[in-house]
Amino acid sequence: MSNANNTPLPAPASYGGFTFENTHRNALLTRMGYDAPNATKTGTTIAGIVFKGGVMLGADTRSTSGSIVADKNCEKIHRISSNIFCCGAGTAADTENVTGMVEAKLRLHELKTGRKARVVNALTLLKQHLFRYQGHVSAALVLGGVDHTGPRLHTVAPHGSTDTLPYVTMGSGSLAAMSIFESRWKPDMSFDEAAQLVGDSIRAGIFHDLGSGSNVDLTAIYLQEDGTVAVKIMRNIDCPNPKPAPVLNYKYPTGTTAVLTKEVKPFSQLAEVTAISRTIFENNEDDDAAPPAASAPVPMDIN
Amino acid sequence: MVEYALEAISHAGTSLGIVSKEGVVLAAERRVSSKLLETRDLEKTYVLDDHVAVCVAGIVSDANTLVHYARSVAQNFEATFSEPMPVEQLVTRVADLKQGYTQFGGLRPYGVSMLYAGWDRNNGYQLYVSDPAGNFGAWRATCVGANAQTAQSMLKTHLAGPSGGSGADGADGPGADTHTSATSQDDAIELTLEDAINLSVKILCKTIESSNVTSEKLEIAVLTLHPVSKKPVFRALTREELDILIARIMAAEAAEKAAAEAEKAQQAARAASEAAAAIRANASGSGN
Amino acid sequence: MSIMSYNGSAMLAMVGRDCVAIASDTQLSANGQMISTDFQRVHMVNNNVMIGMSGLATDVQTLWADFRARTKMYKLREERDISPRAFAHMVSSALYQRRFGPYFIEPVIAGIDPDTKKPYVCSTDIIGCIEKSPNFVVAGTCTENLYGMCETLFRPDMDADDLFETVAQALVNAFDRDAYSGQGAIVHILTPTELITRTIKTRTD
Amino acid sequence: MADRYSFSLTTFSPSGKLVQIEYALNAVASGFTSIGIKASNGVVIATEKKLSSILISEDTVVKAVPICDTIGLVYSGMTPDAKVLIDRARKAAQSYRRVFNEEPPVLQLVRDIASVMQEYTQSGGVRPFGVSLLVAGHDHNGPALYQVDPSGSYFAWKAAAIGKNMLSGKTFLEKRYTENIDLTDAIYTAILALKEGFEGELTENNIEVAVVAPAPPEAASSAGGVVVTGGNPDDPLYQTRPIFRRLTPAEIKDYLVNI
Amino acid sequence: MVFHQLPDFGQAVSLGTTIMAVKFKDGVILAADSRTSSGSYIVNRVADKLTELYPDSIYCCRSGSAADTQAIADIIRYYLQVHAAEHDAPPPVEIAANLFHKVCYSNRGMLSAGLIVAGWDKASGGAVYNIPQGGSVHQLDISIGGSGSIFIYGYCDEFYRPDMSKEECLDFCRKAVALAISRDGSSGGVIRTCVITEAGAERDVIPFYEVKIGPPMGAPGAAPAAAEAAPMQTDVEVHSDN
Amino acid sequence: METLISLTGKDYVLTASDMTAARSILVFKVNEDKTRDLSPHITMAFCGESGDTVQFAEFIQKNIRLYAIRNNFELSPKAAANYVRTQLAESLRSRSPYAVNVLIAGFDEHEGPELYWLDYLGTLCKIPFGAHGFASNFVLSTLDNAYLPDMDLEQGIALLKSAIKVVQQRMLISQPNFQIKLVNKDGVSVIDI
Repeated sequence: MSNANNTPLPAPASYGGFTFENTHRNALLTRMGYDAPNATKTGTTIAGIVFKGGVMLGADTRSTSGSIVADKNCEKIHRISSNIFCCGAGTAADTENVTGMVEAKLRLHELKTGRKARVVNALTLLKQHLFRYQGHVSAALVLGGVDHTGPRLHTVAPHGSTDTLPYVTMGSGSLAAMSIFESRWKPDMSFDEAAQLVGDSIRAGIFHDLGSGSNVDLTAIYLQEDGTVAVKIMRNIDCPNPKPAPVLNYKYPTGTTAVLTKEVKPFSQLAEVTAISRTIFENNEDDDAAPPAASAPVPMDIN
Repeated sequence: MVEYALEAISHAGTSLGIVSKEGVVLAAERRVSSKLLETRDLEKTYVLDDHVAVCVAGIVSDANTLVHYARSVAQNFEATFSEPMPVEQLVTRVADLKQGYTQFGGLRPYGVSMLYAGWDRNNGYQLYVSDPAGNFGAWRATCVGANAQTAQSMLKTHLAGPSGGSGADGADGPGADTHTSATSQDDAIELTLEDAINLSVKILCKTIESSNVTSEKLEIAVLTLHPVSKKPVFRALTREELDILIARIMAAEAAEKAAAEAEKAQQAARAASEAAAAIRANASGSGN
Repeated sequence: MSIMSYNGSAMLAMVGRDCVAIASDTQLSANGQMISTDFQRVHMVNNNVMIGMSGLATDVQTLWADFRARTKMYKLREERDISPRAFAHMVSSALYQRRFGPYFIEPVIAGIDPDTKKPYVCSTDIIGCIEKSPNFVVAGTCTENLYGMCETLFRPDMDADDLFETVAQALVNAFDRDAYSGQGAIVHILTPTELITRTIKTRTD
Repeated sequence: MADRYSFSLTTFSPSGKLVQIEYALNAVASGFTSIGIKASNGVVIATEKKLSSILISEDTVVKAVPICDTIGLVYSGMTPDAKVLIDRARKAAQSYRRVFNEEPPVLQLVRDIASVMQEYTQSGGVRPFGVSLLVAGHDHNGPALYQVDPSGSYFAWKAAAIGKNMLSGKTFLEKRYTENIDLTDAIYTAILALKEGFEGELTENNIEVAVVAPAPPEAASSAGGVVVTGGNPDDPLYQTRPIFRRLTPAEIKDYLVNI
Repeated sequence: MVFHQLPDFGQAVSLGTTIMAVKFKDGVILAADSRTSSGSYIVNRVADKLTELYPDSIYCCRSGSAADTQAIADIIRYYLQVHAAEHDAPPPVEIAANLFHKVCYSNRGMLSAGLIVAGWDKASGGAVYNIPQGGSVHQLDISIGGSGSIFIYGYCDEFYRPDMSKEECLDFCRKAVALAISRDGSSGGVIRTCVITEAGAERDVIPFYEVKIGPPMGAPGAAPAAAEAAPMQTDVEVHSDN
Repeated sequence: METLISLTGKDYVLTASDMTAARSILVFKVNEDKTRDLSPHITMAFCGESGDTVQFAEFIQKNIRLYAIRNNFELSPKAAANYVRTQLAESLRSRSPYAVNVLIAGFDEHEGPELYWLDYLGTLCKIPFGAHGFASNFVLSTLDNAYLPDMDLEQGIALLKSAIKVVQQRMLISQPNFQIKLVNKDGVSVIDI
C-alpha cells in the first residue's frame, strides 16, 4: 500500500518480502483486549510414497477456519515445477505462498541453467526459508518429484527440519494415514497399487481426523518407458462425502424480500456518448459518490 | 544543460492543445510511421488519470518515466483525499521533478515537453504545458515541438479573442515564464469543440513538413464531460474521423486558394483593363 | 472481544447462472455503539469485479484506497479492466505481504470473467489465503448463521431475480441473530451487461 | 555501490542529441541481424548465430532466449549487455506472476525492460545498453512483437529487422509481409529475410529460430518437457496455451530444405 | 472418552536421541539411534543423525532440535568446502569443531543443539569434540550425548578402553546405544554407526534387536564371541521398533 | 469525559463541544475551545487523549492551511475528512498513535452541508448527526427521536439545546459551558444559543 509520501506499488516487479508496518498497531490493539482472529488453517491429511519409478502424493480437500469448514474442496497439492509437486498442511496462506515463492525461484533457476529443477533444490529453498522464520511461517510440507537422480520424497516441518523417507504423512490426519502405510507399504509397488494405498491413507485421515475431510486428491509424478517424466493430476479422484441432494428446495417467490430502493446501471450507457467513435477510456463512476443511475432510484412501495 | 534539452524538443513532432467551451483538444504529429508498424490510435498521448491526459514531445523513453511518475502521484493523491487530483497540482509536481534534474544530482534533464489537458471541479477545462526546465504555465491554446512558432502565431491569429492569448505575447516558444493561474471557464474563447478540432488539424497540416498529410501522421485526443455521468472522459479520433477532417481542411484550402486565384485573376483582369484603358488614353492623346 | 467485531459486519457473495451477487449489511457500529446505517463496505472495482470487506472499518477504508489505486494503475498500464481472478490474487499478495502485521479484514470478491463470462466468487482470510468457491462465500461477525442459511438455500443456476431473493433472505435471516450487524442491507447483482443494486428493509435495532 | 560516479555520462549535445544513445545504436547496427514476424496464429523470431570458431560447443550458445513460458526474445548487439537485461526481464516476469498468478502481458514486460534501459541513460556513472531486443510473446491480445532500443523506447511491429542487415531485412519484409500471414509462411519469410544479407551459406547451425505457438504434445515430451494430464484449466501453466519454444536444428533443416 | 495426547505439531521436531563418538586405534567411530519425535509421535523412526560434514573424513552426531542441527550442519559443511578449496586439503577435525563452536555460541539464545564432531585427519588422526547446548567445545576420547546418554555413563566408564580395535569399538558402541534405547523412550529405531579411519568413512546400520546386551568384545569377563548371551530380556516383549 | 454533538440542517451544520478542561478530578478551565477551523468553511471538533488532541488538531489545521496557500483554493470537506482519516490510520500504525476522535463539519458549494464522524482508529463515516464521548449514549437517542432532514436553523438550534440539556441533566460530570459553532455558506461562526 502506498503511504502518503511515496508512490503506490505501481509495478508489480517491486513485490517481495514482508513489511512489518502494522506490528506496533496490532500489539496496541491486542493490549487493549482486541486479540487478532486466526488465519485459515488446513487440519489436513497429506501423504506421499515412493513407488516403482515415481512418487505418489495425496491430500484431502478440507480447509478450516477455527472449527468452521472454510473450503470444502480446496487444493493442497501445489506445483513447484513441472516435475516437482508439494502437499501443504498448516496455515493455508503460508503453504500457498511458500510453494509459490519456491516455484518462482526454481523457474528462474531452470531458465538460467537450462536444466530441469531438482527436488533437492526445492527442499533446500524451503528449509532455509522456514528456518529463517523459526516456525512462524507455519507450513508442514510433503515434497515429491522425479528428477534425473530418480524419484525423491521428503517432508519439511514448519521449523525447517527435513526427512527423507520412502513413505511419509503430515498434518493432523497423519497418524491415521501413517498406520495405513506402516501396515501395507512395500517397496516397488505399481502405479495402481500406489494410488490405492495413498488413497486409502487419505481416506483414513478424512474419516478419522476431524480436521480433514471431503475429497481425495492424488498426483503422480513418474518416469515413462522412454525415460521422460510424466505427471498425472487426479483432482477429486474420490468424493466419498457428497452432500445429499435435497429432494425439495427453498425457492422464494420473487417479491418475497422487502426492497427499499432498486437501481439498475447498464454498462452500455456510455456507448452512445458520441455517434462515431469507440471510447478508449470510459470512466466508470467513482462509487464513493452515489453511482449516477441511468434510471433514478425507484422507491418500491411496500404494502 | 537544459537549453540543449529544449533544442531536442524543437526537433520533436509538433503537439498542440486548444481549450474550448465544450472540451480540450490534444493534437500531435506522428513522426514514426512505417507500413510494418502495429499502429495504435494514441502513440504520443497518455492518460494520467480519468480526468487528465498528456501529449508528449521529445524523447519518448524519458516521457514514459515521467508518465509513470505522474500516474503514481495522481493515485497517491486520490488515496489520501478520495478526490481526483486538481490538474494544476499534478502539473506542478511533474514540473518540480523536472526542475530538480536541472539544479542538483549531476543528472541530465528530461528531454520532454508535455501538454496537459484536464478537467476538475474548481477550474473546469484546463491546458498546461511544462518544458524540460520545469517551467509550466496555463494556456488557452499552445504548441510545442517542431515549428512551434508558426503554429503559435496561427493560433493567435485565429483565437485573437478579446483578451488575447493568456501566454505572454511574443514569448519565444512555450516557456511562458509567468506562472498564470488557470484560465477559468468564463473567459474561454467562444470556440466550439468542433472548431477547435478543425483548427488543430488545419495547423498540423501546415506544420507537418510533407506534401500530403494523411491520417497515419496525426493523432487527436478529445476531453469532454460525459453527458450522463458528468464525469470527464477521453477519446481518440479514429482513422476514419481523421480522414474526414483532413479531407475537409484540404477542400477548404483548395476552395480558399481557388477563391484567391479567382480574386487575383479578377484583379489582374481589372488591372489589365485599366492599363489597356490608360494605353488607349495615351495612344489617342499622342495619335493626333 | 475479537478485533473483527469492533465494527461488526455481515457479508456474502453467491454464484448464479451468468450472474453473481454480493450483499452486505450497511451498519457501522464502533465498540458496540451504532454510528451509521449507511456505511458502504462493498465497492465496485470495475464492470467485472466487486469487492466487499468485512472486519475493522479503518482497514476496510485504508485497503479500498490502496486497491483502487492499484487497479487504476493496472488499467492505465494494461489498457484493460482487471479480471476477478487476477484481482483476487492481487488482494491476496497485498495481504500476505503483511503476514506478521496483518490488516484485520476478510475480503469477499465477486465478479464475472470478461473473457469466459463465467461467474467467479472467492474470499480470503486476513493474510490472503484465497478460498475460491463454486457456490457461495461468507464473511463477518455471523459467519456461522450465514453458512447455515446459504448451505440450505443455495441452488445452482439461479437467474438474477432468484439469486437476489435467495441472497437477501440468507443475509437478513442470518444477521437478525447477530448483535453486531444488521441495520440496513444492500444487495448487488452483477451480470455481464448491468449492475442491479437494491437496498432492503431491515430491523432498526 | 558507494564508489559509483553520481553524475550523468549520457548528456545532451548542443544540437539536442543524446550521443551516447547514438553510439549504442551503432553497436546494435554492427551486431548480428535479427528478424521478427508476427503471424495471425503466432510469432516467429530468428537471428544469426555466427560463432567465431568451430571449436565453440554451439549447443551452449542460446540466442533465442526464453523469458517466461509465453514470452521470449532475440537481440542484436553486445551479448553481455543482453544477458543483464534478460535476467532482469525474467525476474520481472516472475514478480508479475507472483502478484497476478498469470503470465505477464507482453507489453508489460516490454515496459519493464524499457524502463531499465531508460534508467541507464539517466543514472549516474552508467552507459546505455549496447543492444536492441525483439520481444515475441502471446497474451490476452493474441500474438505480439515488440522492439526495444537502447534509449528505452519501444515499438509494436507486424514485422521487424534489427542489426547489421536491418535495411535489407526491412525492405525484404515490407515486400513479402501480408496481413494475417500464417505462422508457417512467416517462418519461411523470416529465414529468407535473414538470408538476404547473410555472408556465407545459411545452415541450421548458424541461425536460430524460435516461435510462440501452441506446443504440439509430442514436442513437449521430446524436448525433455513434461506431459501433464488432468491439469486445472485455471492454472496459468496449462499446457494448451501458446508457449515460447526454440526450434531444434532438425526442424530448421526441414524449412531450409524447401527454400 | 480418553484422549491420548495428540501430537503437538506446533512444537519443533526434536531428536530425543542417543549419540556417541569414540576414538579408537585407527580413527573414530560414531554411533546413534534413529528416532525423531514431535511430542509423543515418532516422526521418523529410521532417521540418520550421523551427518557428513566432509566426505570420508568428518561427521557429526546431531541431538536437540532437528531444524537447528540440520541448519547448523549445512552451514559448517559449506565452510569446510571453502576451507578445503582454499587449502587444497581436507579440513582438520579441529576446524570443524571450532566452526560449530563459533556458530552455536554466538546464537546460543536461539538454538537448542547438542553436537558431537568426530573424524580423522592427517595432523591428529582420529579426533572427537563435543559441543553441548551452551556452545562450548571440548576435545575428548569418548563423548556421548542426547537424552539416552544418561543411561549409559556407567557402561561407558566401565568398558571404554583407549586404542580398542575396530571390531571391539564397534561392539562397544552398539551395545551402549542399544542399552540407551531400551531405557530411553526418546531413543529407538535402528542403530547407525560410522567408522572413520585414514581409509575413509564406512557406514553401517543394524536393527536394535540384533544387539546382544552384555560386556563388549575384548572386555575382561566378556563372553567369548561364540557363546553370546541371549538377546536382552526385559520385562516387556521388545518388538523391533521398525 | 468530553462531549461533542453535531447535526446537519437544510443549509448549515451545527456543532456543540463542551468547554471543560479537566485532569483527573481537577477542572482547571471552563472555556476551553475544543475546535479548530481547518478552512473558512470547515471546522473540526476533537476529543480524546489530553495532549494528543490539541497537537493533532493543530497539525491537521496547519497542513490543510498550507495546502490552501500552495494551491490557492480550499479543500472540500470530503477531501479534508479523508485527509484526516489517512493521517489517523497511519498514526495508528506508528509507535505512538494519536488517540483522538473528531467531528468535521463543513459546507461545500456543490454538495451543501456535510458532517463527518472519525474515530481514533481512522474510521470515517458521513452522517446526518452524531456525537463523541460518553455523553453520546444519552444524546444519540434524543437526536434519533427528533431529528428531521432539512430542518431550518431555529429547529436545529432547538434540537441541539435539548440534547445539551439532557447531557447536563443526566451525566455525572458537569459540563456547564458548550461552545456552539455554525457552518454555512458564509463560513464558520461561533453563536450562542
